[in-house]
Amino acid sequence: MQSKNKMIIQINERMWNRIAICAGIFSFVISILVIANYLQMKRADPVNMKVINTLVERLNQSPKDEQLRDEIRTLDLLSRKAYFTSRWQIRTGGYLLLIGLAIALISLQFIELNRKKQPVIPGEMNEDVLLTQKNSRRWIAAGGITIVGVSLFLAFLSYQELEQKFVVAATPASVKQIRENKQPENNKTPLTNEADNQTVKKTELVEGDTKNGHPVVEEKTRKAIENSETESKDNFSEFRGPGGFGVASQKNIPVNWDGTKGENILWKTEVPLSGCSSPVSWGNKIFLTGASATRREVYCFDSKNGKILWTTAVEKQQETVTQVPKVSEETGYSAPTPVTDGKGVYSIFSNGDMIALDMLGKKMWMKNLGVPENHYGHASSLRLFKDRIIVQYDQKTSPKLMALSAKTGDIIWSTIRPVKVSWSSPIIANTGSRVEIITTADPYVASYNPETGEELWKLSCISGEVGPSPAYANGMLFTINDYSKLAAIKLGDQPKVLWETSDDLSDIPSPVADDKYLFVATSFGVADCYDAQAGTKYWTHEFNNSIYSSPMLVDGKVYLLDRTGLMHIFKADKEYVSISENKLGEKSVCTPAFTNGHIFLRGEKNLFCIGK
Amino acid sequence: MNTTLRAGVVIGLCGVGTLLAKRTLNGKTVWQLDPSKCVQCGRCATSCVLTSSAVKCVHVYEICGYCDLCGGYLKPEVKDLNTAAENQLCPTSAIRRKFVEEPFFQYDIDEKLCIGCGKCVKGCGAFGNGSLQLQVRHNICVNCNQCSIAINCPADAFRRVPENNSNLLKGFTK
Amino acid sequence: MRQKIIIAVSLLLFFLVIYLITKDFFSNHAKNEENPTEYNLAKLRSIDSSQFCYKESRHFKLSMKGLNAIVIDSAYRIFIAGENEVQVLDSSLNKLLDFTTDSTADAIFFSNNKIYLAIQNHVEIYDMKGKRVQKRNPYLNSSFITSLVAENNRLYVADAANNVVLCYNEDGSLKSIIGKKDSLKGEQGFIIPSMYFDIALGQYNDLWIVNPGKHLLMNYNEKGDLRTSWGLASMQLEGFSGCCNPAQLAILPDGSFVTYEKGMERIKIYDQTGKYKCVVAGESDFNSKAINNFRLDAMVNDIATDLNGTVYVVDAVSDVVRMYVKK
Amino acid sequence: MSKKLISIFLFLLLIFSGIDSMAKQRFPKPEFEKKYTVPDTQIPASRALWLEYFDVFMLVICLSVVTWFVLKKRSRLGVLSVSVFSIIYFGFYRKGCVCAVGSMQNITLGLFNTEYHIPLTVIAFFIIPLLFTLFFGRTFCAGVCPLGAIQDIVALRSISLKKWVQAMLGLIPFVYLGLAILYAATSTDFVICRYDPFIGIYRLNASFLMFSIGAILLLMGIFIARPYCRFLCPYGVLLNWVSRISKKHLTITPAECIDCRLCEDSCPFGAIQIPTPEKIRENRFITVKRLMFFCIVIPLLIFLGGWTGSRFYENLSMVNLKVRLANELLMSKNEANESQSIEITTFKSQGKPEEKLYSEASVIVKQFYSGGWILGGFIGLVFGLTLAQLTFVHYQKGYTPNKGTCLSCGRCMDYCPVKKGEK
Repeated sequence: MQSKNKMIIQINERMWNRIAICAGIFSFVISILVIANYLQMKRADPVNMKVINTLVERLNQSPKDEQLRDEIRTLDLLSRKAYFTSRWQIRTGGYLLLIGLAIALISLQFIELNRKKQPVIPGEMNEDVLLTQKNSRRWIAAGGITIVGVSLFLAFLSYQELEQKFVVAATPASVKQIRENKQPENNKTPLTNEADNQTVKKTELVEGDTKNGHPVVEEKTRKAIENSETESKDNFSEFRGPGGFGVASQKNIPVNWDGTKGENILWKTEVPLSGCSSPVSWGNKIFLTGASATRREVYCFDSKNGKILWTTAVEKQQETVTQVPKVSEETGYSAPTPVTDGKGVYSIFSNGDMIALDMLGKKMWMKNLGVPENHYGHASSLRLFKDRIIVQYDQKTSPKLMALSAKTGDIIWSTIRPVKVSWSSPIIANTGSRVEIITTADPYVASYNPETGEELWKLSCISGEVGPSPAYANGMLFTINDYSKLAAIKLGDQPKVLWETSDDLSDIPSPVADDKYLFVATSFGVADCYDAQAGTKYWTHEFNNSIYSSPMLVDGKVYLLDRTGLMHIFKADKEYVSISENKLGEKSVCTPAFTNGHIFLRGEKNLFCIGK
Repeated sequence: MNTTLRAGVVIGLCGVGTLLAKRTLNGKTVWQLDPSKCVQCGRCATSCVLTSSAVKCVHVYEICGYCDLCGGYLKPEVKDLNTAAENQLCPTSAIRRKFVEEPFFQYDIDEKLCIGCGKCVKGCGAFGNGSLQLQVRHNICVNCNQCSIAINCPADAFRRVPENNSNLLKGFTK
Repeated sequence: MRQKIIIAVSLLLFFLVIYLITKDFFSNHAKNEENPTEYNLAKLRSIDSSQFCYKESRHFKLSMKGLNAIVIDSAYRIFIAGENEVQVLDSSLNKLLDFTTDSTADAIFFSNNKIYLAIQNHVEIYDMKGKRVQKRNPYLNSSFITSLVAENNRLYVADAANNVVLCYNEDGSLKSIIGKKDSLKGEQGFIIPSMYFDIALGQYNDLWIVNPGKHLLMNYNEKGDLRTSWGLASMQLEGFSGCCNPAQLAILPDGSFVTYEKGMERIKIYDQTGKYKCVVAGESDFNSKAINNFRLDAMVNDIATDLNGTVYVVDAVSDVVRMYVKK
Repeated sequence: MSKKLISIFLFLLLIFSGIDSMAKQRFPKPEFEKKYTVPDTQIPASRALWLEYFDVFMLVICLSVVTWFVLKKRSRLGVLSVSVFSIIYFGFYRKGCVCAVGSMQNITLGLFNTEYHIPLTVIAFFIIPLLFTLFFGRTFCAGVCPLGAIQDIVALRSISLKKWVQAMLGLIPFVYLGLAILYAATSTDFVICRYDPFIGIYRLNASFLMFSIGAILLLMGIFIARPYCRFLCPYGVLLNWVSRISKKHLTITPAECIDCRLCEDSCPFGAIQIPTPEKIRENRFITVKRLMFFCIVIPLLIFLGGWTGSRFYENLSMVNLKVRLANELLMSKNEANESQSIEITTFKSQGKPEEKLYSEASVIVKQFYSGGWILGGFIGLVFGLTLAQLTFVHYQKGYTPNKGTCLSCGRCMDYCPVKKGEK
């Protein structure tokens, strides 16, 4: 009986064994097939076949190619067929594999169950509990140390102060303000560096050109600094005045005139070629540029009578490609304002031509910076720092900021910066510890060392097609652009955005600021006044006309010219108090120059001198 | 000693259970995609644990224009408006085009073929009424504890919704 | 020995599993993952800059929200309908008139010193003092008026819900129905897949109707007879893209057409014969952030022209009016 | 409850009816000449709710049956057949989801995130196996858990591992548990579900990685029984703790052990405790010294673990989607390159303020910092306690299963020559 029973088990076992082996082999083969199929399907994904896509592209080019069309259809059909076949194969293979494995497992389990009935002969009792425990302790300790080691190593490798970074990136303005208060107030110092350097130049040119009644004491450097300062402020030598802050240190500027009746208009002279560039002055010379698609000219006017002292045309340069730059009607071919240092006048035109003329209109040097890829036309005005000319050349490919030697036109430094095309002009400000060139362009406000061109800092608080230049006063920088925001930045070693707003954003006029107030004008004819430090809006005034010209802050008054040529003069105060409104009798988009108690204003056709 | 511990564990478990049960919604929750957040990145097709994703394109007929020139069905710039392979935008030709009457066509989704890539959804949104929208199909979805598409969704469009309100289609009225 | 090897191999495999899991978990696999079924519309959407012949001269916000419809009269007065409100501005944007309406007007027109407003299913007429002169009965209660123009004692009303343009006499009586589906006359009717159905008055005060589903602009006389039509369905700049475009239409004083297409947002100019000329504005002119998102609405609510040829665009995303002038 | 539901339903109805009229107005139906009915948009329903409750019912049934087989019938064959049933029902039919192992994370998320509505069935799936274990030992592992069952079935040629290897690998589940809870608590991810090794097999559909992990574990499971249960399963940790104080438990012998040693090699999981003779009693002094040593070392280990965890927190937090996105955004700004990932372009298109993302991310990172301390401390504590436990020798007579690690599979019972009622 017993033996018979065993027999059955044995027979069964052999049978199960065979079944198990068969099923095992079967599963193995199937699994290999499935894997192969899977890999094949992965590699040649028929759903997104490149061949078909290229064929379709070709068909798009030659839409009437019937043969190609048929080819695509057949290929598409084939690939789909192949895809579905492999999908079916994998699916079926999966089921078969499962069945095979299940059979193998069941048979193996049966064998197992039967085998278990036979007693196992126990081996020697050789387990030493203590030794085992000791070993375990060691290995656990080793494992623990490994985990600690590996995680510390990885942590060390990838540590990047994430939290700190996020906190900084998300810091609200209030926190920044607290930090701000700790900074020493050292931004009231005048532009010592700049002025210092100018003294040297001053000594040479005072006798010759400047006759504006200011005594110049050459011996004493200290006084010379002061003089050169007033000198350069009196000489409205750059776009929006010294540094480009939109502030002129003039007094006794007329507040009433009428261009249509000639009231308080000292002279007006027709400018041969039109342009959006604004006048600059040195001594009794007023410089202006004008251009058409083919001609580019620099003019020098006599400030006393408006006579054109000289006109110099920029000849075609050899390296200049004859191509006419693409500009919009509003920007024109001569949007950038020239700059003068009393030795020469430096101009740039929309095709990248730069020319330096001496005070008599003779060419000093000339070069072409390459036709800028700028869809509205180059508009950024030149700036002067010591003996170099700063050019913000934000074009489509390799936008850069450059410093050119005023004497020779050689490039002293050139910093390529990853920004989009912009139309704003740089400003040069002494921020206390250093002199900085500050530029605005999508995506950031950036500052550069004027000596080396090194980037000092940048803040991404501006975007879009940046037209307005920044304003600066008392350690505060204000940047604005349409569709972006108005940001007030406290300068210092680590500039911080103090406040920002997005009401009434400007796309063309630049803002202007003094210690207390910030004035913003927009092209749709709205002007706002903010508290410069806190950002509270004091008032908004809607003018009836659009404004392209930038406001100027002169003698506690804001001069704001609208496009019809109406000059709105109002108090630079926390309430809007209009002083007067004066007609020019001509449309204008230019920013006026203030010099010697006179206003020089470029209209659509004429240059006006306004004074008593 | 053990009995006390046991009693403690029982009380603890029951406590947690009742605490959570208070917060529970009666019924169950399922994963769903919010079409208004969807950006058609194509991850629904690749991230689902199922090889043919449980996310499918769903046609809200009510807001369809039945156009001949369908931005969701046809590739841009096709010359003939027909069902030929080279004209179809869908990589798996899961959209069926059916003539109703001049000039209207009905578009149906063959869910067996749809892989949920959202290509047609993008086309329909850009050129049409936006009647093609992606949705999780709950007869296919295995309702994973953590949806693996949700983990990969860049638009944060996946969320758990109560089962009885699991349809987030836009413009759908029933 | 064999057992040891098996154990060693097994443990090795086990650690491999842990390694695989850890690596997969901590690595950022979603990054750099390209979309294999990418449908890249960027190329189609981009418009070559040389195609632009207009530029934005200015844009302005109003003291109301939800700008919906605009029209400019021969005196350059700007009539704008916004949320439950209508404002009239002069050419230098001084507010001349401001009055409220029961509901937001979907279309506005000015003629004979009367302001015509389309309010859902009916027309309301206001005088230049902002007083409602008349409230007309709807054609059908189901009507939905998307556009209206008035001319020479006639008022044309585009009813998108019923796919017809209605022509009214001055006294408000219905004169004729244009474009009613009629298989006997071979009139197929207007195909309006989405709620955009615009009409405009041409150079000679002739009536132009957009048939968006067919990508056609159709010219009708007041009896409802089709005189001429033109249009091309294409993704290219020359044609009208998408399922149902153009969504908005305006006609310049010289008789050329200004069309707005939704989906692939672009405003273009066609000459009097329907030949493509150039682009006024593209997607980049509007809020580019909104492009990717699922929208049931177009980005532009209405366009209009003035006698100078300036194109006025109601930007629904930024809620401003943009003015475009020739370059 | 039902009142609330009705009000919600009515509210939704109201919303939808509002949309209704708008949609109709917005999109006029084409005027079809022929009679044409607009087809309905099909919304297929998900699995019926009562079926979900039926799953809970099946869980209770299976648990009861297995417990009955283990404790009353002492039948390995019975346990095996329930295993097969579990594989078919909870595995292939229910596709391995929801399982008790993963439910732990839902519980954690439910506790930490009040907005998460945890389904009742999930709570049941978490609690019921624990309650059964509390009274009858780990019978859930024996044959109900589909993950365990599939491994149990392939465990055919088991080789017993050295005790120290087991001890060392046995610590991995604690780490896994800690991580799973950390990520569930921070609403980041369900790690256990993401790396569930056998769910792909049950679905017959998975990524290559998932399949390979499952296949590797099953292959090695032939020789090293139930590798996932013993060396990975985080739910096993909880069951282990609870099982130690279980009221009843599987016994190897139905009566009194006769120390025949027949069962010594029968357990593939090394869960049989061998009788310890008194003679190897260690010097008492050394034991006390060691105990003192651990009293100092355990707090030290907790601190060390916590500190390590707190250093590692950035790597931990980088798994979180928000943190990852914020980091990428920050990086992409610094690099200023054009090609951006889908995440970033999508984020930008949504128009959410970046500052908000950054502050949210910094909050999450902060959570992970404290989470890192707690996780590390927990792991340190576990290490310390395990080490301390290994200094004691548990003296006992006869062969008994280790109540913590025994999976109640019932293999050993067949080896015992003692019959019921015998002395």
